[in-house]
Amino acid sequence: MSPAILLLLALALGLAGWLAARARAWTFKRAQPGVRLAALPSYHGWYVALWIVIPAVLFAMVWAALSPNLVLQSVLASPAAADLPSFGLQRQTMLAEARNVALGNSPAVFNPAAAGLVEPFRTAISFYNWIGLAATLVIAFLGGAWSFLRLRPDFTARTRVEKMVMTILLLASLVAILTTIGIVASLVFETIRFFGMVSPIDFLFGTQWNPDPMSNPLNPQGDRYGAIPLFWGTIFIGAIIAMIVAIPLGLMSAIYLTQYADPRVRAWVKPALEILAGVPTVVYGYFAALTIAPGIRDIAVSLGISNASSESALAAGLVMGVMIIPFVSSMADDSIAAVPGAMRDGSLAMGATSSETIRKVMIPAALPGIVAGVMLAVSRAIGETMIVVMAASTAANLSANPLESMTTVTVQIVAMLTGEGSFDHPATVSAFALGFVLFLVTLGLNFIALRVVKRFREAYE
Amino acid sequence: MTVVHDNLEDTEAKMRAHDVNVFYGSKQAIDSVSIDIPQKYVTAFIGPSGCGKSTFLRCLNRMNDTIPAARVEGEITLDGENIYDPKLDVVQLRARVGMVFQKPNPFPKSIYENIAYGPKIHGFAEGKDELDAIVEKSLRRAGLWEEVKDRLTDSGTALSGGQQQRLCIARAIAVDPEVILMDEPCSALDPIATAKIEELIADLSGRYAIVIVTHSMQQAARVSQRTAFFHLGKMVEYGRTSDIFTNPLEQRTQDYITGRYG
Amino acid sequence: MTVVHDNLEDTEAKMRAHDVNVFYGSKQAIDSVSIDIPQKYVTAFIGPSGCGKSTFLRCLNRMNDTIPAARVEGEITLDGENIYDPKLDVVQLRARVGMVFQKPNPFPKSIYENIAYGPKIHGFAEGKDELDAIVEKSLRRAGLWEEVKDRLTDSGTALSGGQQQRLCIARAIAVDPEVILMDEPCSALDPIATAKIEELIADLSGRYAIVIVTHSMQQAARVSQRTAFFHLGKMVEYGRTSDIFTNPLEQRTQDYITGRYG
Amino acid sequence: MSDTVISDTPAQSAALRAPTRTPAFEKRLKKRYAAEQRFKLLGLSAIVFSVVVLIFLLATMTINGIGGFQRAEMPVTIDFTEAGIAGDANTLAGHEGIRTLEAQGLPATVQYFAAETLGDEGAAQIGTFAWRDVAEAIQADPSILRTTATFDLAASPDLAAGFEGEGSPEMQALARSLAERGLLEKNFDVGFFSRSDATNPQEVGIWGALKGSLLTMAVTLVLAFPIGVLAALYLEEYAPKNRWTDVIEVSINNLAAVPSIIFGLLGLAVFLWIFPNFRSAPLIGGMTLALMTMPVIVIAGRNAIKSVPPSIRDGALAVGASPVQVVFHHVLPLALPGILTGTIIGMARALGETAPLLMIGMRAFVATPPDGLTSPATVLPVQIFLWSDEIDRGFVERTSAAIIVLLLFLLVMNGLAIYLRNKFEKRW
Amino acid sequence: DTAGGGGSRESIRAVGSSTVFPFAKLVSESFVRSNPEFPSPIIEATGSGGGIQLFCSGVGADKPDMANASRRMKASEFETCQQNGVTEITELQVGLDGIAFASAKGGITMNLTPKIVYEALAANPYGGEQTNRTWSDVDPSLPNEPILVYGPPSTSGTRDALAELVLEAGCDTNPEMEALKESDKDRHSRICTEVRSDGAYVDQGEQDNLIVQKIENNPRAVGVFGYSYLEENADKVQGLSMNGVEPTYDNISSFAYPGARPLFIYVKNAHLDAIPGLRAYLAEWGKMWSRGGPLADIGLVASPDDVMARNTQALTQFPTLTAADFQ
Ligand SMILES: Nc1ncnc2c1ncn2[C@@H]1O[C@H](COP(=O)(O)OP(=O)(O)OP(=O)(O)O)[C@@H](O)[C@H]1O
Ligand SMILES: Nc1ncnc2c1ncn2[C@@H]1O[C@H](COP(=O)(O)OP(=O)(O)OP(=O)(O)O)[C@@H](O)[C@H]1O
Ligand SMILES: [Mg+2]
Ligand SMILES: [Mg+2]
Ligand SMILES: O=P([O-])([O-])[O-]
Repeated sequence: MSPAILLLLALALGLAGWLAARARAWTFKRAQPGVRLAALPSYHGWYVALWIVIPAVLFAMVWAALSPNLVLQSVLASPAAADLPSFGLQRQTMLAEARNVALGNSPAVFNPAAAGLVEPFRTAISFYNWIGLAATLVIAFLGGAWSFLRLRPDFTARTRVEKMVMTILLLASLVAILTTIGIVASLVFETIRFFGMVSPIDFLFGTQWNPDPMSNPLNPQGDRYGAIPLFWGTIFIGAIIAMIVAIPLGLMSAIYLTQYADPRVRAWVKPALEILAGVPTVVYGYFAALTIAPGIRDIAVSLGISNASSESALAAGLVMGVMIIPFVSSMADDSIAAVPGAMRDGSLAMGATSSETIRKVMIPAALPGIVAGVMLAVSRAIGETMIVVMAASTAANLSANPLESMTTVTVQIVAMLTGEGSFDHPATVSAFALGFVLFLVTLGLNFIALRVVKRFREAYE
Repeated sequence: MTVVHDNLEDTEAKMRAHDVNVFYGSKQAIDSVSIDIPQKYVTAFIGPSGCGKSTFLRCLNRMNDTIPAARVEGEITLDGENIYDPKLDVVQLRARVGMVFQKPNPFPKSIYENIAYGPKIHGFAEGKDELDAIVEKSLRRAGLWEEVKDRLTDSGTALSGGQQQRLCIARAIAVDPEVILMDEPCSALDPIATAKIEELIADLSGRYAIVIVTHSMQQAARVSQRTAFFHLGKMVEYGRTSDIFTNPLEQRTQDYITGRYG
Repeated sequence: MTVVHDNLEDTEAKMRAHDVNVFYGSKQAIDSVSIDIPQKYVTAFIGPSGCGKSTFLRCLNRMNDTIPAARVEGEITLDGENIYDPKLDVVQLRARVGMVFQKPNPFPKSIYENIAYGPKIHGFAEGKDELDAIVEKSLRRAGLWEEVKDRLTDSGTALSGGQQQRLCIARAIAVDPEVILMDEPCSALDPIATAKIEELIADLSGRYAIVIVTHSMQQAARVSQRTAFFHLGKMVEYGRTSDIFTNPLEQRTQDYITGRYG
Repeated sequence: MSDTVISDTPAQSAALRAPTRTPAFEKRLKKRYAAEQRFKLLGLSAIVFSVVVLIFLLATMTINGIGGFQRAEMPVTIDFTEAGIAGDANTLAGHEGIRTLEAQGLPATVQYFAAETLGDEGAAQIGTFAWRDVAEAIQADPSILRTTATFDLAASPDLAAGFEGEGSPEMQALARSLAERGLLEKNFDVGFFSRSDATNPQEVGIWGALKGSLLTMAVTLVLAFPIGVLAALYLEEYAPKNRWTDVIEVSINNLAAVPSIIFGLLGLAVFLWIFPNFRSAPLIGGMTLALMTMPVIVIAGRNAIKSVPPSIRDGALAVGASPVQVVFHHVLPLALPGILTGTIIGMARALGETAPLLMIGMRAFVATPPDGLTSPATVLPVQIFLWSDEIDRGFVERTSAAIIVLLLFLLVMNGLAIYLRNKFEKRW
Repeated sequence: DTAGGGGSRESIRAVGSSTVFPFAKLVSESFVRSNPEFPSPIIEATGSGGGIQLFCSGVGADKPDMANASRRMKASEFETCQQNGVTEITELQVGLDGIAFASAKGGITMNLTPKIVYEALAANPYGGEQTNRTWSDVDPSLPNEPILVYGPPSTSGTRDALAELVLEAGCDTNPEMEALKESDKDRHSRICTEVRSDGAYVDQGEQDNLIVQKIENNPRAVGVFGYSYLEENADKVQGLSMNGVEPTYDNISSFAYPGARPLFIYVKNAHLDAIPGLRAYLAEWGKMWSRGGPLADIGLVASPDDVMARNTQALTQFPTLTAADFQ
């Protein structure tokens, strides 16, 4: 029985239980007209329904995981399975084919040798289907009966249903923790493995990044794993060039929009900025690689800078900066808005002009918020992947010339992991160490920034 | 409609409002108010909440310009010049007509910078020394000097509420205004701080034309020489403070000061 | 410490508080208050702002439970049952002790749904007809039926402030409470709406035990039969309203009602 | 008030300075206003710059992309009665059909008639798979085997480039001569919306990637929306203030800012470790993106829930509603528009996401649309990334066309979010 | 489960050479359109070396069925395969290719020799320090332009072919090196095949397309990639001659061009019956690799007739590769 059908069945049983329990509650009510039930009849319904559905669904899930194996065992025990090849993959594929045919997912087997298995599969599947069905029914019935028998006029069904609901809510919020644990665990585990192959000193302080995925994994040549050029490239593109573009433009946009712009202008420009923020990074990357990077190289060459690279750090940084503008602008917007109007009034009442008020009072007052916003923007920029993958290069260059090509941490993560190299090789695993560094840095930036913002908000509340 | 007492000896009017109406969008908040604000006196605006005191006060230095929905009609003059004349410069106007707000709003800068801000932007001081002098003088006049002279670099927001309010007054004084408007300057303060501010207002009153909005009739009686009573956007009665409180000519004024409503 | 007048004829006490203390974190907001709330009378809580009237009122239907920092000590009974008994169901308690808030807070649903909500969740109505009847009865009792009967599907938030407040009272009545708590129900309303609500309270007073917090002594005098005066978290004096206002036994009560502070 | 002393005479006055009425002040004022204007202009130019970049970007994509919705095709008339290809609906149906036609020499037939119509040189430039288009048409309607039919067959990429005025001079000349005879023209390429990835830019389509995106988004939505909303409700309405909830909160805030590629690493290390055979599958992609989207929904949800005024909760509690009833009867319905807005924005972000999907193998070449959540697939942004690496001029247009499609989707989603936000922006 | 467990898989998976990638893609497209009953093969470009590494990591559903390679499997790799249980492998030569040196149309032109390339690109030419910055440093007759070569990474077969067919040949023009080959094989191969990493040689990852784009945008850069890319982009880039021989179809087909080399696909025989459609997919290769066939249209140089015949036969017989084949 497919899990979906079992699920539907459980839901149908739940509905039946709901109706029955509600009817039962009504009979209590009719039996003693003056007396209030401790809970609405529908809660009695929900109580029984949950007691039917949750165990049945849990069972269905377990059964869905178990039954294929049971079916398989019984098929393997059948005589038709005797002449299955011993090679695992082929064996599995034949079994899978036969099962697919038996389930009606495909019309026929490709491998004629598997044809004989279809019938055993059919028998076994229907046998275990019946068992599954029966067990689901029994479990649903037991859950239903047990809960049904507990119904009384004074039974606090609502409280119990609500407890179950609360448990579900709590479980949902735990997913966030699980995700964090998942991230940290997967990064830490692989990073430790990487540091077993390459020394952390070499990795963190080396200045040559040139991993060779074809080298002998047992002799990883630690001096090829110096990540300094990557860190530098990341900072240069994401935290320097991009910010040189994004901070002034974002800040000035926010100032203009909040302090000067006509509401009608604002009504159009704000969504336009939001569109700029909503453009996928792969589009920015394409734009950078196709339009900006060659343009910058041509300009540089025409200025006589002949060694300008066509995948310059500048191109990637500029486009990344443009991508970040709306982000900075909205953070600055929020921070400026959080400054009490009284500050502004105070300054205006002194006879300051708007720009004096903004520059000398509003911005300094909003500074913590703005700085935190910039930190978040930096964290975003250094974690940005597609723009640099498409517009920066893979060459690890330790240079301060924006016209040269540089690579970043994210580019290297993509490069190391899309080659599908072997997971035993330090070159592949290095991606996780890089990811871990990236994670820690962005985490740190975000953590500090969020705290600063929070304190800043509280200061003005 | 408005009763103006006739025993007001002919003081020089620093500001004059004539038939002023203020609208927020389509809602009228001030209904044809005319009043002379005398030189060198303290004028108090009293009236129940929402009657338009703050609105009218903010007309006097065009702070209403900052509210997009607000629209002012009528004429207000400062030394005979119409302050709503498009040719008139708001910046200059606001430097001449200072304002102190209900909640103390020092800038999140040092005490020194708070005071120096106005003189600096207006370019009143030629050098550091001159600026220092202005700061000291203003703080002294605001009666704050002794309390803060050793910590001028501390943040203005680190002061107590009453000190902050005096800082704001000092800040207003620092640009040498001709009129000072105060919108319920003591409502956020405790009685002791309030007493200090009232003392300060008394000190300053000879030097500037001062207009103060207050909720407390006692305060109006203590600090002002003239009182205007507002009700529902109209100015109901205007006269010597002593007369208004002891001898109001209007029933509504009488009702208000005896606590029938408000 | 608390003066309870001794001429209170022995009315049945609907609710009894005994030695109630309330803390917000470490701050004590109510200090050993004991009081009997009589059946079928209107009891007014008066006192200066921040004295704990609202806090105490919210103890009576455990609305304080929603404030995480709040902690209640002592005993409060409703018909002899301790309402802070862990076994007691708060939901049922709140259905028995209804509450009306300072600012009218209708649900953003239709007028009908506003009233029907309580009866529905408590299962008071078997069908649509019964529910209709409850809605009509509650709106009639709240004196709102004539005004809204033709637009029961309009949103409750589309009514005027006074109507909204009567809607909230109707909503409270709809679940047939035994006690109705009102926390300054008229402070957001204009005098005409206030008058209507006061009338309504008078109408309802024979049927329910009503407790009303008010800032206005006039209002307390108009609507209540019993008055408790609170000050700094303590109940200073409790007695017949007429006695409290004409013949207070405590100096602080005297000071307050004659306007010395507050 | 009787004890208050009222004085009618002001204190001693002092001489008035009038520093604001000096010429020096006026002069400084002029400068200050100039500075004001400059500052304002600076702000305006920042805005204008951003808007211009946006317009430039959109314009570049549109100009490049419009051509991507068309392809160069050549009309070829085939007289099947002469060709000797036979078959009926039965024999041509299903998997065998194409092979039957191939065995009967359909490729040669097409080539022959192409040469008839276009000349040998032209016939050499019909696409490699042109006969397959004919075969599919025959499968769809075997009756045409008894007639003469004209097919618009895709030109080879070289010829298409020649038609654009690029590539080798011979091709340009050939294209010109064919075009003059009306034998080569650009037609709207409906197939672009029904085909999948291919080697040849004339043969590519976005349906495979689009379907992959839709499947992936479905998984993301089904996982992230309920979990996000329930978590938001829990945190905002019920969570006690303790260390645990702090941990949850900090995790969510940080997850919202973790670079997307890290989620890719998580998907690779955890999901693909659990399900090694679902590499490249929308299921894994959707799960990875769901983890990324969930914090966005939680944060938006919490803000929406927070903005429901407490007085509503009080009102409901006071008539005896339980906390769960308060939330599900009142808070959730009122917060829903805000939650939906956040969800749409989160989904739009997920739809445009590329990097994490590269990590879990959604970049492989797959020639057919995925037929389920577990079959290998790619998604629209990854397809754009892959095509952007192709050099053929034809791919530039196709890439831009795919970008236009993606941007349209995102515009619609963001527009919907903005609309929802404005429509339901309530002030209580 | 026995050997190679990990469940079953429906689609064919091929990894490996980026040179073979476009051909494999085209075959795959043709395959799915002729055989709609089979799911589309999944093909990834990981470089020949990377692909063979994966291919040899075992049999089973989570391991690829095929490796595409732009060079022959090495004996050491075969060894690894055997150790990991990939014992039965069929080698299919699908055609020929050449490592082409190219520059943008109108860009730098040179007549290269293996010796020049070696001296320009070696990390330590003849064991000494690499001091050449411009081509004219290598040979005064060459243009005075900085050496900038975009080429494949170490996972790539093209890189191996570059090392073997060009660099080593250039290196061995020096008799000392020739001698070193006998005395110290390791040292010889390090000196002769290691490529400089100071930026003059830029490894572009497994994306030959990108190399084409890069040199198209930079007239002074030289790109190294498979001949098919050169042919496909003949309107944008030009081939540089080697030893005076142009990289053309005929010169490669006749092995007159020094960089000519065969292209292979490797199949696990064990998967032939396990993966639905694998045989049909291989048959599709056979249909398309002929001279003038669809693959030739996109730049594949057909194998000599005898080789083609042998491989066509292998498509049905699947002869197992043995260690002896590597002697
Ligand atoms: N920004 C505004 N937009 C619209 N209406 C406003 C605005 N500010 C004030 N009002 C309205 O104008 C009227 C007068 O308000 P104003 O603040 O001047 O009263 P007030 O006498 O100062 O009251 P209070 O003593 O409470 O400060 C009120 O009805 C108020 O609601
Ligand atoms: N949620 C809370 N957290 C902490 N302290 C509180 C809280 N609510 C009230 N308080 C404090 O408890 C004291 C009593 O407050 P309460 O609201 O009961 O006063 P009140 O008499 O109703 O005043 P008002 O007339 O202004 O409504 C006050 O000092 C108040 O600051
Ligand atoms: Mg005011
Ligand atoms: Mg209160
Ligand atoms: O063909 P390669 O990708 O291995 O160079």
